[in-house]
Amino acid sequence: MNRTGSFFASLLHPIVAIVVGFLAGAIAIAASGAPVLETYGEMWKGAFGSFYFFTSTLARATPIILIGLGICLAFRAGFFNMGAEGQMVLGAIAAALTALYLPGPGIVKLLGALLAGIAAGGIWSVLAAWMEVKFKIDLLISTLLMNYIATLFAGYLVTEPFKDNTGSAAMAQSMMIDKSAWLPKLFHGMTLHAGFLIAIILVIVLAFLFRRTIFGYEVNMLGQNPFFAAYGGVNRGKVMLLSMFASGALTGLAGTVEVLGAQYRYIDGALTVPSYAWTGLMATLLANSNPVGTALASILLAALQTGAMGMERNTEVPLEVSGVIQAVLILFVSAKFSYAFLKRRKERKTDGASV
Amino acid sequence: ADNSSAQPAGEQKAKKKIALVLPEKIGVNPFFQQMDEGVKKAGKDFGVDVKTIESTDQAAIEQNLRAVVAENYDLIITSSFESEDALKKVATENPDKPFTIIDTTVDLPNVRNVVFREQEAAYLVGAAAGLATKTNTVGIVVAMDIPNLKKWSVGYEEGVKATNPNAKVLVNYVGSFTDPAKAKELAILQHSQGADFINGASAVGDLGVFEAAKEKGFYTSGQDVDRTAIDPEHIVLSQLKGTDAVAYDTVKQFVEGTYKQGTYDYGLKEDGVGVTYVTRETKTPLNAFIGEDIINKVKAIKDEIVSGKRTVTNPLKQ
Amino acid sequence: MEHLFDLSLLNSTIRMVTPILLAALGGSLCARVGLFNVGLEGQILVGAFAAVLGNHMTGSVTLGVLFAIVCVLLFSLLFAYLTINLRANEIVVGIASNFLATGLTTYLLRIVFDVKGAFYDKDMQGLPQWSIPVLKNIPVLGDMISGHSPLVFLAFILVVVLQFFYFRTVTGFRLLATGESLVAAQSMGIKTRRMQYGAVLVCGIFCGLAGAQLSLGQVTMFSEGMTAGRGFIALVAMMLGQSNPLGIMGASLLFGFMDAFSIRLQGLSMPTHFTLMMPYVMTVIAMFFFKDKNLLKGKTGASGSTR
Amino acid sequence: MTVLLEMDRITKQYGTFTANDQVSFSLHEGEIHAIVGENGAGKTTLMRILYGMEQATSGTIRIRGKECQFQNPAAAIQSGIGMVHQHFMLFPSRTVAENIVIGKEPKKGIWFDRRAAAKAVNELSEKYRMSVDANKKVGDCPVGTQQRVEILKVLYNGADIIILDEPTAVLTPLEVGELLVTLKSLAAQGKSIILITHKLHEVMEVADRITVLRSGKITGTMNKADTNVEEISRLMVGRDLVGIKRRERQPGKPILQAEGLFVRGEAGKPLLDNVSFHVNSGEIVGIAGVSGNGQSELIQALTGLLPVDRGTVTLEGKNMTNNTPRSIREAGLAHIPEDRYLWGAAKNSSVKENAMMGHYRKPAFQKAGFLDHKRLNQQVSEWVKSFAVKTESIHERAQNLSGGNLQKVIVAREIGQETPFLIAAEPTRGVDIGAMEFIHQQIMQKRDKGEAVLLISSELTEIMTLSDRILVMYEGKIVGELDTQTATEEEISLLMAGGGH
Ligand SMILES: Nc1ncnc2c1ncn2[C@@H]1O[C@H](COP(=O)(O)OP(=O)(O)OP(=O)(O)O)[C@@H](O)[C@H]1O
Ligand SMILES: Nc1ncnc2c1ncn2[C@@H]1O[C@H](COP(=O)(O)OP(=O)(O)OP(=O)(O)O)[C@@H](O)[C@H]1O
Ligand SMILES: [Mg+2]
Ligand SMILES: [Mg+2]
Repeated sequence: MNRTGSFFASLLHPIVAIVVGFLAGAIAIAASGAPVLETYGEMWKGAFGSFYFFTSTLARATPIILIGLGICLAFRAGFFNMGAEGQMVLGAIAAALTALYLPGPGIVKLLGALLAGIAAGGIWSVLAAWMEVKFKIDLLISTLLMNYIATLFAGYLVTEPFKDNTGSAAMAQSMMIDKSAWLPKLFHGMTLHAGFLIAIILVIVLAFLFRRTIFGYEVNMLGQNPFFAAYGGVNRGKVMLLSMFASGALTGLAGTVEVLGAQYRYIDGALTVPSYAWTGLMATLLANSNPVGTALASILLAALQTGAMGMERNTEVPLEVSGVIQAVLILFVSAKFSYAFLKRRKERKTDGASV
Repeated sequence: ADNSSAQPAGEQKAKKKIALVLPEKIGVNPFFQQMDEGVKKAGKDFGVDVKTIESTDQAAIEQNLRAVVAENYDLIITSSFESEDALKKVATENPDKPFTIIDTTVDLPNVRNVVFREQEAAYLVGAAAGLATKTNTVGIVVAMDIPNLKKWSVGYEEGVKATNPNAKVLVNYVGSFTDPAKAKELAILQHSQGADFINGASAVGDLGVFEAAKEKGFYTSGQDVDRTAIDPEHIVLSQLKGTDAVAYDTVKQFVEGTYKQGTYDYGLKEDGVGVTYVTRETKTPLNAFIGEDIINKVKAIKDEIVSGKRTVTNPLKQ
Repeated sequence: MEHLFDLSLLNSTIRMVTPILLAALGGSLCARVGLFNVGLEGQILVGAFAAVLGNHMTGSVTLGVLFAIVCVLLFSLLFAYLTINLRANEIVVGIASNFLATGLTTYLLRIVFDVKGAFYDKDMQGLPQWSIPVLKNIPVLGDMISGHSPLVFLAFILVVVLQFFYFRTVTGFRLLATGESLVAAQSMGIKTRRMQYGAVLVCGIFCGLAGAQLSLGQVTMFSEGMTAGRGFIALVAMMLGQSNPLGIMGASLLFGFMDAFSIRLQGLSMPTHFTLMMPYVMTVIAMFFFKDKNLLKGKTGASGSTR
Repeated sequence: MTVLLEMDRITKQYGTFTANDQVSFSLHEGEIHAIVGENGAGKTTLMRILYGMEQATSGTIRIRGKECQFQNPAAAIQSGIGMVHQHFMLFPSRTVAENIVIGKEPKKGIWFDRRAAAKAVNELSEKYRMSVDANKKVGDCPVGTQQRVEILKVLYNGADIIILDEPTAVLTPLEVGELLVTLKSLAAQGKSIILITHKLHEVMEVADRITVLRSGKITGTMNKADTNVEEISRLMVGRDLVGIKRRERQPGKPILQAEGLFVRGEAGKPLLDNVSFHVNSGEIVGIAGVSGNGQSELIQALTGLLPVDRGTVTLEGKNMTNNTPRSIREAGLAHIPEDRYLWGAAKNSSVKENAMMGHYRKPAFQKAGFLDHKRLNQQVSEWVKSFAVKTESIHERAQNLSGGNLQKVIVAREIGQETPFLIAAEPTRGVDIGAMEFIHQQIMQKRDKGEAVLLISSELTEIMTLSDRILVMYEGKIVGELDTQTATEEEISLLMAGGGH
């Protein structure tokens, strides 16, 4: 097959998958007794139907993009970082507390909080990397476990020492950050905040980093074959720790911008309940660790969520069904559908798989 | 204070639309379920369109609130502390739109607040437990160690100590709202440590506590609605919270034009919270473990609270 | 506190650990053929739901358990087809199937039982509680292992069965070989796809059992999200135990005991958050002592080629 | 002679690239049929098709006159075909016996009868006189033994047709000798053997017939008796080989000095034991030795990949002991690694990404940490051209390159470092004779420019052709130093076998 052919083939894959996914979703909708097209229409409206909904989708995508980028960086370097949740939460709590207790004008608080969030996520992540490099402790397990530790620790902080006693005091949450330290909203009356711009800038930075810089090249090679990288003079330990720090820093930043741009305080569970970390992980994997692809996949996944909310608001389809439809769509997007169709006994099999 | 509710012209043209925006999925939470039922029932009784919207997570609350404002619902009811921040923003930006928030206060002119003093009812359950225990040990299984649930656990402990200063109160946390298996094990453990009455305050975990009671033969109590019917032999009390009535009334007043802003505080006195047998009758016969005597004593305590002679600490205002 | 451990705590630990152990054993099968199954959580949840549903429909606990197995088998077939045939990324499929399980069970809870949140029927019979005649009279051990559901015993038997399967049988040998090098196994004519399917499906059976133990053994009800993260703990136990059945049992028990220990500590002055943290912290510490010897192996996988 | 196997007009296309073009090939019963050809000529591809690992675009395969189509290796094995791959297909954590019997295990009911497996393997190894330790882990066996395991595996499966893809590339001369004897005896016992190799003297020693492939096409099939090395190489390369010219040696000051290097081993025995030597500018020092006697560790110690416990490494007068690989490289070292897939390449990355390793930090290719892709592309394309690397583009995945072509990329990269010191470990492993000559010329040129080369090779001939001085390693020690002018192969072999003392 020639190059243009394989280009179309690679395009066909997600398209076929999405079509099949929507068909499966249609069955779920029909089973719940709702009109399929109308329901999908509401879903579309909920995600992109108006400027407000469109920006809401982007707002929801913001932490997912940042987490996706963080995980993508770790993957590229050959680390299976499953600790995005813990890193995000620690970033969020660090940012919230810094913004609350750092003296000085708003801008100082804001910058301090951003730095604190980045540092907290990065350090937590680098701790896992360090344990792997130094003690050969599998990063996959340690990061998974460290998620629980981080969320419980953050939960403790806002239940005991830094609890918000100003309002009803019924929630495990920090006090509200002073308005001067908020990340500005991009449009009046909409939830989209400057964190989205940060995320988009970082998408570009990362794409550029991987393509054009020494560091990006070293990260890639380290991930592809650490022995080769070491042989070629890549400072393995340093690039490892640096990339894991950056990975955690990005996920920490995800939590940070949620705090500074959306919630204005740390609320226990507000970042874990929406499964941002898992969604970000999926986005990265769907995009094969490509930064721009990760951003697009994040927006797609966020749109599925906001779309489902719209579907629930405006149709009789219950929330449970929209959950099912979401999951089904993701499953089929993930499947290499067209790939299987096209391949069919043909010779396009790649080396490893055909053997 | 409010006049947007009295619009006789509008009544003719179109049915009123009322939205209930819940901060979470209804899921295992009877509290949200009651609210949903209360609003739906009122919708039917008074001929208004009601729509319940469950939010999947914190970030969704604000979006849902904004969406229902945009879709021009006449009254928007929401609930709980999780919605506080979002409601503050949305209500400030839409000063002409009436809102109600149940279970917490948002200090804005267009928001009606409804709050409950659950600790008072918990105190009564504790008082009964303190009186009834034969082993001088009672327990409570709490879903999570979060401030809000202190209303249940602290009130309960206070009640126990009030009637039985020597009694030991065991407190364990499940760490989740949705883990009946662990809640059950915790109850079994408390029982093995001598507790003969264990209060369930672990959301759906309570069902696990009930099972443990049935298996091991101790006594227990449930939350929010009357649970005694499930297993009268072991579930001997229930702590009640009239969310459904509050939700129902809110809709009713809105339709009838008597709706007012302000803060409505429901405790024992207002009959917004209560305990079976003490403040409300139930079809289930009273278990001998509690007995008439104790109920009478607890009723007396209730009267003291109502009259203000006895105060129950609000653990959130310490 | 008088005694931080007592018999009832140990007894409860064994019960609590069972779903985790079963799922971890199932997960090890997948890991052994090179598929990292993060969908255990969802599979247990489907199992838990199906067990209650089957029991409710037929009035028989046994049929309930069988129904759970069948349903999770079907559910894991989806995982198998997507990852093996369509070569979708197994982690994405795992996560999405967790979401799907949550959605499906809550949806069906509404459709079938017309309830939200939880289904509880006080007349429903759970799994019986067995005590083994001779063993139950042994002083300490007897108390620990008495009064458990048959699935608890089965789980521990399966540890041994799986240990023999992996290291003594021909099929087990081929399965491990498939996981060690898919290419080499294929080149020797091993039907690797069949191996992978087998592993995923048997993992489904194990998760079905885990779910049934959760919803019919530990309690007798189903509630939304009642797995409460057990699938992920199973994943950790599986990795810590290096996919060895005995190791997995050790890891699960370690976790269980730490969990039990933390419950005891709740009575003391330590904040709850820290006691809840304990099992995880201890597991991290345990990793310093039980290292995965094969850790670097995966990373050398970069080398080698057929050319 | 009966024709056992026929491959008829086999064509294989990868996209627009034709790897095999109307290739027809036949194999007689009991013959050893050698296939030779340049790197990337399509030898491996043809064999992968025969073994069911790939499907031909067109063409047919017949065995004993019956048309066959192999969808997978299992089907090929069924039909009596066995293949020993260029890179071994073994399970390192499993025993020799387990590796051999997999797919056809002796069993008792459902149980794997490991004792019977060991017995069967021992019998087999006796029958074909290939000694292996059935219960040893394959990962712990030397390469030669792993090779034998691969062959025994094929024999165990009862193959009549045995394909060996460059089986000698990784063997020591001694092992090569043993293997060739084995092959002959297998043929004598009625097995038919297809042997792919780049070493024409091996071909001349064992083959009955020889097929030459060039750019995916057959350029000739002949009987050994009717041909000679020159003719074959001309058919392969399309030109005559010129041989290497050796100029008078101009040794200068020492570039690399190793002093008393010592590396502790796991079980008491040191991996490197007091190794001292030096390499002067303008000379090539060869290290001979049976693999596994410390050569790999020596390379790693010199390049900073393995810390030494004692001793010093000095490069151009600077002490580089236990420095990072990067600082050592920057101080003037280039390194062709012995295992191209482990150390030398990232197989899923592009040719370009592989070729730029070690270069990307040079001011020519980057500014302030930003890569200059234009320059890099230019440079890599140039190497691809000058080393005649067969690849569709420099963005092709390294994995898709034939083994020899990837080796050329690595050699080009390292020669291109233009450092005063080069470690060349098995620099021509798996490359064709034309390329080998070219690489030898490059190494020689380096020496003639007054740079220093340390050559490690298991090919004695390679050591003898290139080196000025020869060091012999045995059990982590240097057991002898010889001058190439005066040394004989026998002398070296004796030292290599530990017979020096
Ligand atoms: N999957 C693939 N996609 C594209 N090209 C391929 C693929 N596999 C092999 N090729 C090309 O096919 C050609 C033949 O490769 P093959 O491995 O058969 O060569 P070879 O004769 O065995 O060489 P060597 O002597 O170096 O091992 C090479 O040029 C290689 O780049
Ligand atoms: N020649 C150069 N001119 C300008 N900037 C450079 C140059 N080389 C590198 N840099 C920039 O400086 C950064 C640090 O360079 P350096 O060579 O010290 O690498 P490093 O990653 O710090 O490695 P190490 O700490 O091991 O020396 C690089 O990542 C790059 O951005
Ligand atoms: Mg530097
Ligand atoms: Mg080849």
